[in-house]
Amino acid sequence: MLTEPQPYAPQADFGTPEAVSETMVALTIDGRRLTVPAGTSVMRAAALAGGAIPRLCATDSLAAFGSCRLCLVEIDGMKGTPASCTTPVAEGMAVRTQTPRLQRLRRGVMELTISDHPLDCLTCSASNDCELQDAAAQVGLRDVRYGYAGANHLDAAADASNPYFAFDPAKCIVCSRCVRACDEVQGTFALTIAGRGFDSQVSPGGESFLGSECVSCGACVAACPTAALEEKSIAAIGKPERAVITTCAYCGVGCAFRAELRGEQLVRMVPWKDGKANHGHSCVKGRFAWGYAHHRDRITTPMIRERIDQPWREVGWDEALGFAAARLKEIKARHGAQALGGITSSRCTNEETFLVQKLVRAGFGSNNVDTCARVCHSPTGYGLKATFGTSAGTQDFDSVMAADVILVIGANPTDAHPVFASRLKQRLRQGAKLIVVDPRRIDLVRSPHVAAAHHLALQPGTNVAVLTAMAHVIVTEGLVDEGFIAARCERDEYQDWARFVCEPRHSPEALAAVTRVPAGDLRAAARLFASQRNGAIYYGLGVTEHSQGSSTVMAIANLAMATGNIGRAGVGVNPLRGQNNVQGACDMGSFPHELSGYRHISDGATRALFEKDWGVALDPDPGLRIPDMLDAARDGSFRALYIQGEDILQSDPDTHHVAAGLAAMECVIVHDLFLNETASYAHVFLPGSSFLEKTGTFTNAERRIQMVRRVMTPANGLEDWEVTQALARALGLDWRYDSSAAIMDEIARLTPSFAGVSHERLDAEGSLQWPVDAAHPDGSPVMHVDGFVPGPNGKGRGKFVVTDYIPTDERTGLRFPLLLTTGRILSQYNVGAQTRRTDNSIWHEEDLLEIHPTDAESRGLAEGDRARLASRTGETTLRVHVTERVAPGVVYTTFHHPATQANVVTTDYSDWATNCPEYKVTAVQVTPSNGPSAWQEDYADLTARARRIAPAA
Amino acid sequence: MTTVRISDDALARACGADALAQAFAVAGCTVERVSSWGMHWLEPLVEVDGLGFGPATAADVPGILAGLSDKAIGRIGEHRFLARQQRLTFARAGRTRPLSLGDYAATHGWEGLARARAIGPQAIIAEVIASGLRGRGGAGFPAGIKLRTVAEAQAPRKFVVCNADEGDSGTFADRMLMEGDPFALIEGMAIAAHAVGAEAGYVYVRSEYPHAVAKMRAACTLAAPRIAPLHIEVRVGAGAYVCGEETSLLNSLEGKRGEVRAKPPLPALAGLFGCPTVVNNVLTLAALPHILSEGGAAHYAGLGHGRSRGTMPIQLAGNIRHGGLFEVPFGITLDELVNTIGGGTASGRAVKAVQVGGPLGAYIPPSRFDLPFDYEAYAAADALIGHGGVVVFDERVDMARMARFAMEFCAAESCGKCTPCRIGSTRGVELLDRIATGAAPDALAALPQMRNAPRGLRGRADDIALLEELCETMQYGSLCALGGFTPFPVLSALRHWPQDFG
Amino acid sequence: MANQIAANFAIAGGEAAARATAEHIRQFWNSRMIAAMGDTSGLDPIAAAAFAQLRIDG
Amino acid sequence: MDDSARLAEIIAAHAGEEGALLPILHDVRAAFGCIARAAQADIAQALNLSRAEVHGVIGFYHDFTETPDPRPLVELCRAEACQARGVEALVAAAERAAGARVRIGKVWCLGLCSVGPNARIGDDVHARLDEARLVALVAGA
Repeated sequence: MLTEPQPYAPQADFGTPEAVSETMVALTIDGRRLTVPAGTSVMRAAALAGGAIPRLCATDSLAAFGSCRLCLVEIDGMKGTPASCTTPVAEGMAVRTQTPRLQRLRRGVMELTISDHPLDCLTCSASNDCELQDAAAQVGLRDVRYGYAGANHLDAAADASNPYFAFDPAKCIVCSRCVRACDEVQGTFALTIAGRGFDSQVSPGGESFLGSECVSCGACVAACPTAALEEKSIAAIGKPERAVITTCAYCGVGCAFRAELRGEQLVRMVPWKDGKANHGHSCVKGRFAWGYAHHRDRITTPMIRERIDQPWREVGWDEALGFAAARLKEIKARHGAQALGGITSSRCTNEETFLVQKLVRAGFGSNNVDTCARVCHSPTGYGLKATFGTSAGTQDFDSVMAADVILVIGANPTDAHPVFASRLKQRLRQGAKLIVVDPRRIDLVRSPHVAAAHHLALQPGTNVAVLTAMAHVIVTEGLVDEGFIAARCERDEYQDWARFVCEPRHSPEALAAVTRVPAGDLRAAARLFASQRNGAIYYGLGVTEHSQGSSTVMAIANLAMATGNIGRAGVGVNPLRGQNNVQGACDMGSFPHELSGYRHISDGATRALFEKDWGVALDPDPGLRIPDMLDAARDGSFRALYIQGEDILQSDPDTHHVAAGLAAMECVIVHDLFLNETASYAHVFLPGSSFLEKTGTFTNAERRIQMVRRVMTPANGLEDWEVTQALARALGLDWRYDSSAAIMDEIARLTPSFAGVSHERLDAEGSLQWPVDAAHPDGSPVMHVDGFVPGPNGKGRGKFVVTDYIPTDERTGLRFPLLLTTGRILSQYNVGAQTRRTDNSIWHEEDLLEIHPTDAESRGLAEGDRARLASRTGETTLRVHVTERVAPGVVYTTFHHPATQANVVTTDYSDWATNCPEYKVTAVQVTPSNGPSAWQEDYADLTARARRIAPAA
Repeated sequence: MTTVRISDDALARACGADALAQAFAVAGCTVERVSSWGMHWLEPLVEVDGLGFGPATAADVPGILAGLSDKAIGRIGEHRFLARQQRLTFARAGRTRPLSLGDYAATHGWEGLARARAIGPQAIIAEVIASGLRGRGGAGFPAGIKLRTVAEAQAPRKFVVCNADEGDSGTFADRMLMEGDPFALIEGMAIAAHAVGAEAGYVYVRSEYPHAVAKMRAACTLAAPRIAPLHIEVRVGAGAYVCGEETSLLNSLEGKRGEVRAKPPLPALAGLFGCPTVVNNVLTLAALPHILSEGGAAHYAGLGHGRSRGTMPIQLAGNIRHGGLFEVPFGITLDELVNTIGGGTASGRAVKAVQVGGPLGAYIPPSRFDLPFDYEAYAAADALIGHGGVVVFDERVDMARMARFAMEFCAAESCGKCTPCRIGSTRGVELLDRIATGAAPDALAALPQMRNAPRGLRGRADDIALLEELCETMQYGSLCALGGFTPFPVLSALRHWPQDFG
Repeated sequence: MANQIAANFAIAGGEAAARATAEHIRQFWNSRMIAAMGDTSGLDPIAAAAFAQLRIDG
Repeated sequence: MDDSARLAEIIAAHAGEEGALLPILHDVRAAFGCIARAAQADIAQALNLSRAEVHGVIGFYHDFTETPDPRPLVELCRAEACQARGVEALVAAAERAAGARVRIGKVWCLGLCSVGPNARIGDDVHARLDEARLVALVAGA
């Protein structure tokens, strides 16, 4: 892993994938002896020995294919000239890679390839960065003796329909790397070879790339050895000259990318093969949707205003910070520390998040700090801590490749966690079984070469009932892993739980009326899950964002323990975190009741540690959560809020409630890239820096801490942690961090699970999975291997928790007969602040309401009609998409566009334990509509006014 | 009432057998449709009480029934063409009704399978190995070793696949067997399946053989109870010569593009749907019932020449007077086949060349007609036996054109996966055209930007040298035999008939 | 909110449920929010008992 | 029965068959003369394949096309054995006789190599063709 920007050069490629074997094989290549694992190809062995056998169709991200025929070798005792990519090593094998005959053959093959290829290398966008060019040089091709008048594909039309990359078939050498990447790596199968023989051509199924099944993940582009599939930015800008390894700032998968630049100009983002979360794969967002960092909407100058009905005034940093500090001090003086609070961002780095909560606790003097991570994954923290003793998923992503049955509940990985979904699909194609629990028929239920064994299309809001019924089957049918429970879990609690789930009222038959899942399907799914060697559970916001979110997480943990699926590869309970640093934001002490490392604020010893380090006294009382802050604002006891990198107006439920709370405050400081929706209610706007402009760390869903590196100078001049530090200093705190590395040192000092983490170590090792401590000096890919984390009871045994199914108070009725559930789409990301400011909008211009044909028909709605979506809370309008992906009685939409504001409709019901909002269940009515709702029109007005910026004096 | 026997083999029907049968029926005869004896120049051949008449037309019916026809050839079974043969695989040819279970059982049908079941998998494999049977599809791999590999592979499912994609010009033995004695193939597959533990089998027949498809499907239905638990399904190709290559065939069976797979893995270990699979040609599988009969393996091993054991159904085709199916032990010479048995050319002109082994086989001049029919002997002569097709050309053939055709065929049938075959075959056609017509100035090569291109024309000698190098690239560089063997006809034509190349 | 918490602990039964509810509120609620509860008689009995306990414990 | 119902019936007939794509494509071609793009999407959906895969398979095999050609088809064998028996000399006459009404297809081998030149029309095969017989065959196609 590279610390400093490196000169641009392609990443090393060993030609064929690594072979894993305990058996070692000795052979000689060109007389050199070497030993490699059995199953290694001759090509890879030669590459490991430092040689470079010419090749075109081979690349180490794909299975050997053997089509280009450039890598021929001679092997003693073997007939002919086998291809080194498809020939595995054997004990005692003697290989020659360079003989006069091989030289002649390779040159002959290359001459054929070049006889159907343009010759304008110097004006080609891949010039000097082209494997074909390299190979031609390696084999010493000097002339194409066939001449230039023969049949060729040089007139084939290029396809530039995709906004980010173009396909030029004239430059294609038909090596099939793109087709195989789409199949093997991405799992979409959107590409094929069309025709045959000389007519063979890569094709997205005879359609345009944009119109095809392509999901624009970029795997084909990364795999292409020529300029046939290439980023448009390369053609526009030129070959990069330096590169920085960093971590993607979209979802919780945490893909490692290599940012490639010319000077300060980012040319492209290329997935980094050594990234342990993504192994060189990417999705359309991380790979291509980085243009927002340069979008004209970006604000790079601080702004202030006295009142929110005034236009903004651009000012210098000192004036802005001085203005903010003065207001904060004044409010604190007048109303006390409890009137102040802050919100950390799961989009920012660990270091930045840590500083914001430190500012609130040590600077403001309250524990009124909360995070957007609570509105998505706080039930994960609560539920896994209650059962396993620690608030995090148990596995690394690679673990899925050892799973035999995979239960996906309340998650839609192909859209929301696409790079992990690709691995999951690889495993399914290898034969693992899949159970999907989701109200919608998500793509995983059935898409090319993947089909769920069972899809339990439950009624939204009934996760606990479904999981309890599964537990009922497993316990009553004797499918429990008794050995595991005896060895690893609390006996009494298990027995309580077992008695509870065995009650007849928890049978699939009894609960079918509530869950609407046919009992037979549920029983079969439960048996399947319990019967396989390794069962893994993956879940997302469809589990947490419910009034029973925490109960569901505990029910999942119960199921995993009951079936013995904890503590080794291929099993576990795995939350798929929505945002890049949800895990980190939680780890860093962003919740009002706990300090970093999930230690309760009331714990004196922990507090003392921090007090000593920070030199202040800390309040032992848990602070306010976001909705509590908003309530308190309305009653006047809460008046100032510092919000870093979050748009609570759009992302939090019940927009009216959020707006009213914000409007009641006296000092709202928004620290962001854009004048977001929340900024309409702000008095101070502090320009933020994008992930490309700062150094720090993100922690992904598998607890993997990875470096984010400053790729370019911040447009606003400061990294976000520097802004927070400047605000703290304006408030009179003597903070003197000279780098984000120093902040990480403090985190490590104060947080046991981060004890062994430092930027230096991350630079050297690439990534670390916490806990990194004395017991786990190299981190922890899989947790709870030998025992559970010792809890307050100190015994380190798994705790079964009885999870009673308490239905939400949100009920359908005559007025609101349908249930609305919400989610995400592949090309867009959360509130869309980033992705809407990129060409990704070409795939998803607006939020659509998915509705079942029978529900649409009974309302007189047809595909594309505009509809009014109303709940008890509010209403909005949007166009409908009629589809059987949703069951009758259920509607679905995304929340990526502020013009739709799906959260105007969602209620303020929330998880009983953590307040995580119940985004996933809202009773609604859908009726035909002619235009935007009154609210949408008012809101458009309001934001236009609130975003005025006064002309410079 | 007279019973006449007329073949319903596709070749006989193409030559008018249906109309002839109809004429006999109208004349009040009972017509039995049997398989073909394989004496094609005599088709449609009519058998009345063991006496043969052919080639017959409706006009010959009264004469034949009167016993006065000039189409009479005497007793069929004693015909010279048959008398010289040793028919094991084609023992029933001409003698039975193809879909008659009764006829099959009456002619030792199912005896091999019954014995195989009695002696068990290990003994079956041992006998096949002992027989010396080698794959008849062209590669000549020992059939017993393949069975053993599949048998020893650990897998929940295994398959037996019959490669009936007989695409080589000049070959028709598979078609004749499937149309004439389909139960023999089914019995052979059942023996192989029993040996390896497979419960499903596929017969992949090319779509150019609609009659074979129909017969095989009917036969599979009739034989289903006999071979259970084995289930055999007939699948039809879709116009792709390359699907005769086993891995391409497997891809096609899986519903994919018929692209060739790189080996390893061998199909015996990871074949159809990734499972261990026996893939064998029709003639290989159809040889098993005889080999598994009591004493069959030893009998089989006792025949032949060198390492090529048993008999080979050789197909005499093209411009030959007595074309047809000729099954003999290995070792027979081309001279005997073409001149003695085949009677020279049909045109009566001098023989110029024969192509043995289909479109990928070498052209052999009469000066080499002493070559014994034997895998190793042919390989040593840069030739191949392939599927045993012998196509005779008379003196009018232009061997440069045949070389061009070899490249053209390869270009038309290349799967497109590997570079030498995909591009090389097209360049080969262009190069042979350039050799035939003389090089024209290449406008692009003449541009001043093209500093590395030679100034002036490339000469014929240069082009011949390039053709030879292209052939080397294709032969050693191609992924499968299609690109790898196309140089055989090209280079053999160039070597033996250089004058045809100008 | 307090009722919702109480409902989720109710399965533990009477006394235990009230204890668990109280403990949960102690862990996650700001003390001013607890104090602001005032009259708890309208609450679910378990929640009311929990608040009674919180007051005793201070 | 409308086309989509007929297509659904064909697909249903192959339910449970492993690797059913080619059998389905054969049946669809037999029913509709080609495999249109709309049908490809339905077949892909039914077999859980991508549309691109189905498209790629259709493009690989000579027997399958995406657009129909309603003309009668006479497939003339042009492989070596028939060449040796003089087929090339008949091609021009066959094409003249065909004009725009009949399609003269090229096929490599019908397995009747001792009695060529040979041709195929549907499932009927014809051997020992000379110019007159071939022209008559084309005229009657």
